Amino acid sequence: MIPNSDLEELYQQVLLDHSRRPRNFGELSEADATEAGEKVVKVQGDNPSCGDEIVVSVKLADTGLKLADIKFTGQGCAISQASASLMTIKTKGRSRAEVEELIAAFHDLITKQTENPPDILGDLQLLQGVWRFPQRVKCATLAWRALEQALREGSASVVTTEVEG
Amino acid sequence: MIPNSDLEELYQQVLLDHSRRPRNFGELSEADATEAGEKVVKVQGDNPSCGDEIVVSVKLADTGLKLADIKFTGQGCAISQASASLMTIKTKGRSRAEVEELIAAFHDLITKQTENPPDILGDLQLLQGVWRFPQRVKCATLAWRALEQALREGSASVVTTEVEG
Amino acid sequence: MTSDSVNWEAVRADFPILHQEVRGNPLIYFDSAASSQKPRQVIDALTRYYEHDNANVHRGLHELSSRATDAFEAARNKVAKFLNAASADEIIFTRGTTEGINLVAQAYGTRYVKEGDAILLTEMEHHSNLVPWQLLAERTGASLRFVPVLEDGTLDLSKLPELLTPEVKIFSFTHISNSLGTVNPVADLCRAARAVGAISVVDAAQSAGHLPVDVQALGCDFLALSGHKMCAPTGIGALYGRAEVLEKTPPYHGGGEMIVSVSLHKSTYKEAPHRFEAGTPNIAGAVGLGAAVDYLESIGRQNIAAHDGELVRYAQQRMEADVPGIRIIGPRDRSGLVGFVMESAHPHDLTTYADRYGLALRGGHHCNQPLMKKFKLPGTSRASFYFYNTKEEIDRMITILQEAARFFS
Amino acid sequence: MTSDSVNWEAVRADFPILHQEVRGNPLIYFDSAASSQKPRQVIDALTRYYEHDNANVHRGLHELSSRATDAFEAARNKVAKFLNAASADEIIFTRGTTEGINLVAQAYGTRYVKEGDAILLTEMEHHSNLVPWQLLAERTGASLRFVPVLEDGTLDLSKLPELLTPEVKIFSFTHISNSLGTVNPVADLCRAARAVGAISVVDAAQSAGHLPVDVQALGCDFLALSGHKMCAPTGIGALYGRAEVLEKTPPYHGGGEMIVSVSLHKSTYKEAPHRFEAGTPNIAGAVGLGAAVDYLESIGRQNIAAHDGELVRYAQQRMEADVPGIRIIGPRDRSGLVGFVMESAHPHDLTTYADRYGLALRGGHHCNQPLMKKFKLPGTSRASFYFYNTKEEIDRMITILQEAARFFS
Ligand SMILES: Cc1ncc(COP(=O)(O)O)c(C=O)c1O
Ligand SMILES: Cc1ncc(COP(=O)(O)O)c(C=O)c1O
Repeated sequence: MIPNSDLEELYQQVLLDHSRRPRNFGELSEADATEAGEKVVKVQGDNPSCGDEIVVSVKLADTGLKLADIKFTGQGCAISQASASLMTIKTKGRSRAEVEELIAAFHDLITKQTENPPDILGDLQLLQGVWRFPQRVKCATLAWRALEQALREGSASVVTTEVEG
Repeated sequence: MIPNSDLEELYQQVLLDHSRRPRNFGELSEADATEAGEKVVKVQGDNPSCGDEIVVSVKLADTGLKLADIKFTGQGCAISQASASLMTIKTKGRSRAEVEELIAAFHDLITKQTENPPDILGDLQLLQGVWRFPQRVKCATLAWRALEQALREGSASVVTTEVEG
Repeated sequence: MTSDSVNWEAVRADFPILHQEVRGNPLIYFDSAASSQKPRQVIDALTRYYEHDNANVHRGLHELSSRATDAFEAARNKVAKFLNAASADEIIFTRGTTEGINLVAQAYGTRYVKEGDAILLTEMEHHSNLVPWQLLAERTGASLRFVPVLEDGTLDLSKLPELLTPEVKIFSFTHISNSLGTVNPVADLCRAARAVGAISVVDAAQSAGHLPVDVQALGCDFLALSGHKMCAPTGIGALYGRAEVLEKTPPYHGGGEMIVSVSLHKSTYKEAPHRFEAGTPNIAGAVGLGAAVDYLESIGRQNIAAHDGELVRYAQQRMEADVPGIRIIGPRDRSGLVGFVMESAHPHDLTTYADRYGLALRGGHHCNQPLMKKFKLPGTSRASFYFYNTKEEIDRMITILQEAARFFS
Repeated sequence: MTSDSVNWEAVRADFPILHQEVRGNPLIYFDSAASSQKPRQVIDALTRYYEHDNANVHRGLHELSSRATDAFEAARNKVAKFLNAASADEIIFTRGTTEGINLVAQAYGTRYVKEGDAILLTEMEHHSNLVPWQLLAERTGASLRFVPVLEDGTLDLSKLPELLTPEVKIFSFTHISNSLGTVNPVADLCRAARAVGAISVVDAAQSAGHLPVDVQALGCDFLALSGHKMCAPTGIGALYGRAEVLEKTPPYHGGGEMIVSVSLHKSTYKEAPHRFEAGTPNIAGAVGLGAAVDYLESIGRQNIAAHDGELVRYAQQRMEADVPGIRIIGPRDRSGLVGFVMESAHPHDLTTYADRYGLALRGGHHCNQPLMKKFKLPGTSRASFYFYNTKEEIDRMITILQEAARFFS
């Protein structure tokens, strides 16, 4: 069979590696919020059409202005797992404003053809191939939607909500 | 417009006359059953698709073996009214067996092309044109179905049931 | 308003079915209020879908499934724009108006209507906007109330204040009466409903394909329509539900496509509209409805309404002037249909007569039995027009009615 | 049984959609369990209906309305014969299997299931045969029970005696599992249900178009099917209900066509099937279902079953022999579909991969979340076959799967 360049762009070896050995895999608990102004928020994301599930836990510091720590657990396809893994690496330790900028840039990256992706994306550019597979956008954004929800809920203490991908 | 022979066969003047001045129009009541072995049975027939309604009352004598009297009330199209009027004329005073023969012969008459209709039908042959109008068969049989039901219920005293045309 | 900008002859040529003879006479189809005919554009959309794109929607990751899903959701968008809904998520695909109203009665009604509450309807409702509420009233112990219809076929709005009280939880009424042609003041009625905290449900079966319908301007909470009455295939319709109301409406049917997660004993449900669309939907039907909406928009609903109006005024005037013994039922100011009785002939006999000359009328109670009883009519004959009909067809109808009057008298 | 008497190539030529390329590769449609493709004969039946006979049914006295009514009722007769129902009055037209099961749950279930009663299902049910019963259980206070599924994908019938007790009012189960391919012993299960006074409901979504289904031989009380899975249009299905059971089932939806008489506060309802068909039905859909039934009968369901069987056995054998790291889920003796997992690739990734080579597989939970959980699977990939598929297509699938195994490992 003739190799398919779209597929090769989508499933780069580094990406498959992230999906097989996801980084920051695990959960945070309330006990991880030790300092004043810290909160742990957990959000579960489901993709009902395919069954992918993810739980993103974040520790917010500075009364919500900083994402001090982030982990995820879950199961799903290579795209959703790699996307979650890369997301934790790129967002951990950043300010809320930076994270929001990343979210927006990432969304553009995977939904439209992008000539010069912004530098801030770094390794997230591994997911650039997704834009040619509109049905897989939901996989790539599942963890991100949970993160968005977690930021919105930064005001409550430990909450678990569900978002639908 | 060119006259349409099917219509002219369907709506003969005598038939239209029956529909405008129906014979045996009225109701029987329990009080009409004066002798032993007599019963009055009333059946309401509805044609839900067009709203025609008819009530057929019969007085059965000889414990159901004879149709001593018959009347009807109701409203509806020319076909249903004329059919009911002609039915009362042809069945009044007949034995149950004769009435059943009439019912069968009438049903054949209006549902298929009949070369030599049986003599017993008499004036009912006015309704022969119906067979070319399958949607109107329900109109022509409404009263007859009520009559059939009345014969079946000859065992109860005064009952009112509904049949659907 | 005039509709001169449209080439009505070309439009009529889009409808293959109209160009046939029935029993040696040219077909005159005056029964569009029962079901409209379909333009080639809609029939072709179905064929194209089945020949190129057919697959199940939503759950698939392959090409045909994507195409089917895109086509299906594009149709939802078209319907949303057609009705000026705030979002496509406010459009639920149904089988038709009847299912739409039953969905509201079952899903919303069962949850929010209690014993002692009231449901307000009008005396001119089609059975499809009456029986579902009778069933709901039976289930819940609520009562039914009715806005009376006046002799002239309009609603007696003077009775509204005493009927539309805070016990009323749902006010459901038709936009256009299918037997009288009355056009009800929908926006006023919706406003009155909201003022007492009731939701409003609009039966748009007769209006959606005939005049511009803007759910935001009308201010309704639900609005139900049938595709088959507006050039779309049979078996597809839409229910508009205002987002805020849909959000708090529990599921209707259970099944695939409407769930977030399922375990053996418990499930969680998706947001609207998918929560209300269990199972494989009528995908091709929705695509056809989208094509019908495109088609109607290409003509313009203002133009359609103007054309319908010209036809009905012409018919009314000629019937009154030229056919002896005819009485027209309903208000003078009416949508594109005219119900009438002929002194000498029962509606069924007249319909049978007309049919022999190729003229398709409807005769009977038009699923309005209580209204017919009120008007002491055994039923009416109805001629209903759509934009593909012509004045020449009306002229021919007049001749047929004249002959019928002679024949039956 | 062999299916040599059929010219399968000619049959395949009846399906316009199959003769296209997807991304430069010939389309291989192995997703018929989700929705089947339509032969030209069915597409033509729709076009013919809309171009010649379209009108509303039942209420009309004019020619088109008679033709539409005749075509609609003829379709009902065809479906009745197809299922060997005792009478066409036992066939209710629905949107599909999901609506059929919801109808039973709502109309029959609400009346006859009470607190303390039980509803028996199996662990392999599609969400469409699970969620409606969860909703019914919630409404009534009844409980749900489940026949377990064994490791090999068959039902654990040894548990039946303790589960199917007199508290059970309804036993609803699938004929063929859409993810495992298991063919359940329907007649035995129906007999067991009757023995404790429960009614039986059969989900025939996956069986009706694939093997002979005889409701009298099966002895079921209800049986639901989807047209779109058996060559018919979308938006149409049928629910068989045994006359005796239908008779005592209260109405489902309220509206036109299902009533005998209506007054403002009370209505009386027609007999089955019309009592359950409120509103304008999917007339063209029913006509298309009739055409599909004719088409399937012209090939012969024995032949279809034999052909499906040959394909699935061939696929199974080649997958096990020639593709590394594949595990097939479900019993060896299966209907025409095969669910599997590939060690190195998640089902969605595999489906995406296959799609780029024109191969339409389905990947995911197949609306069987509880079953997937039980089997500890994130989902499966599924190749489902129908009589228009070929061994050559399976050969090509094997090549694609081999390449995928290499690609993802
Ligand atoms: C005013 C009105 N409401 C409801 C309906 C029911 O529509 P449908 O039969 O398409 O569900 C009709 C059409 O018959 C109608 O005219
Ligand atoms: C076993 C089974 N039951 C029920 C359904 C639901 O059928 P539909 O979506 O046509 O209502 C399906 C199809 O998805 C199925 O495979």
